[in-house]
Amino acid sequence: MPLDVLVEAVLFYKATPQKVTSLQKLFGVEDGDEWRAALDRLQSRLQSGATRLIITDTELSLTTAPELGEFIETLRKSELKGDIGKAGAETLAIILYREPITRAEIDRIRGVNSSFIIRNLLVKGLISREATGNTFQFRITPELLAHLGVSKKAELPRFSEFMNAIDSFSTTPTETV
Amino acid sequence: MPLDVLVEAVLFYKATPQKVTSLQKLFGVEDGDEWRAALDRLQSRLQSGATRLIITDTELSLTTAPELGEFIETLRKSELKGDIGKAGAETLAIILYREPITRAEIDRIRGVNSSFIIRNLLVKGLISREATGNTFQFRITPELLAHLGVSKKAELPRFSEFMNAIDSFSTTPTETV
Amino acid sequence: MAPTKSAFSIKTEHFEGPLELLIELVEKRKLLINNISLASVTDEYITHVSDMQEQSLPNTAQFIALAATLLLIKSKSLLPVLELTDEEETSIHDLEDRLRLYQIYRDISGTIVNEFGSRMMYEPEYTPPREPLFLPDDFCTLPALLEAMERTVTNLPKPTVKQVAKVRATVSLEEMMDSLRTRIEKQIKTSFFKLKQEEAEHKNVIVGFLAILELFKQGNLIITQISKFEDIEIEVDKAATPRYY
Repeated sequence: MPLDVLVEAVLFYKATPQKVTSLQKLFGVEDGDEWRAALDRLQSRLQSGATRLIITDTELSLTTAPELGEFIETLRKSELKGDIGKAGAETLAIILYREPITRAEIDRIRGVNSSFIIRNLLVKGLISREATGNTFQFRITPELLAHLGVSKKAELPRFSEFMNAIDSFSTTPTETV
Repeated sequence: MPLDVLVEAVLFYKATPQKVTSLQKLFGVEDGDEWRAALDRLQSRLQSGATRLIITDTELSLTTAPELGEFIETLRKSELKGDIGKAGAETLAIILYREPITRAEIDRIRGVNSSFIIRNLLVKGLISREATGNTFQFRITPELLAHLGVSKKAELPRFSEFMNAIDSFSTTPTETV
Repeated sequence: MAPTKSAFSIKTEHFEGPLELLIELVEKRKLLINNISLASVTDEYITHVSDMQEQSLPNTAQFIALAATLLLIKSKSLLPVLELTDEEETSIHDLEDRLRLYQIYRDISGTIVNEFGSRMMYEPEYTPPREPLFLPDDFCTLPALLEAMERTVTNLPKPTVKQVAKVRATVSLEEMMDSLRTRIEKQIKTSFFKLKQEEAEHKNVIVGFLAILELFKQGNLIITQISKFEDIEIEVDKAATPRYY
């Protein structure tokens, strides 16, 4: 069975985002060309159907296509949406373009303590955290991309333009306000 | 959106067999050529992937391909193996002390999204789920209660201390995202 | 440069952080981020912060800290002969950079607000398995669950009472301005070097100095600096007629 079909099978069966590393381990594949080619094949094969593959740095997930969003909404009993607010969107913007990132770095960019906002984003499943040493690093989740209607973050409007603009600041001094 | 894609979307999203008559009603289609053509299209499109359309006289469903049967069985067994982990134990403890409890409340107490952990606890028969209105509530299964030897909630160690800690946290205004 | 009417209209708005307020003021005037634009919004910024101070809003300390840098920028623009230390130059440069970076993230967050939830991609609905299983492990004992509960309760977020105390401990801009005014009036003539010696904390020197600048701007002081590296002499202008350097 081709790798792309096997990956699809796991994602379909589990029906929830899966860690890239555990999938690679399951199939005995390295994080290389073979893996990326399989994801590419899966992504393009799904294109003509109802499902889409969401890819983050660490996770994969199978969801309905963004064009079907309104239709699926009519099938749902409960409302899911809700607003994320200014501070939430700002924090997500930073994590999207700078993941993995610590809270201290987020605080520095925003110039304000972000612990409440981060907790709320974690509760909503829009970001995840991983322990590295004695601090946490934050990443985006497939759920966040699902809310934004894109399969990869590079598909976000003006992604590379914003990325370039941010990169030009990568040597910013570390003094705090 | 073509009819075959819409049918696939419902079957994928609902993840359970759907009545043919209610699908036809949903799409305003008669049980005729158009309907059969859509199912044919869906069936042949899925052929190259991991899922198959199952058609009975009264129901449609989406399943993994029969060739993947053995593979899926190993997946199922491995997910039953591993232990629930620290995060699983925390979630289980919260449910034990606070049942019946919604996922939103569990998430709020833990400060992270618990959906994956809750699924794992459900699969292992440690908790059960019941629908109340638009949401679900979770309880410890009678089997686990018996296993723990708990007959009355108030007899749980430090019951009121933990309840107070969580209650006072619940009334603390937390900023919304 | 007196606060305009529009300065009061933004006062009611809630700003979570100082950069958010600052960028709002700069963008409102359709300005680019540089020392000229920052100097021009300083008054309005300070009006807002003193208003926050009155309401004892959280995070005010952070707003005041940034106000010190802003006032530094403004004083340099009012008093070009003013020599800034390397540290001060750096903090000004940093502020501009951080503000520009923050502005990019603000633009991104605008697109996120637009996209969020508008084209949702849905995971399948979850249906619990039907076959009845019961697979308890080592975590499924009362002692293990008790330990897990302890951990959970310990990790609950603490209420944010401490922040209020932090705000109180910080020097307020007005306090500094007032004490300076009386001191200057008493001494008639003082110098910045003297002020600097009297203030142990560098931050207070900045705030104190800028308070003087503020008085100067309002026309209540005469400031003289003989040459670039000389001391700055300050005296109260009894006639209180505006005099500019």
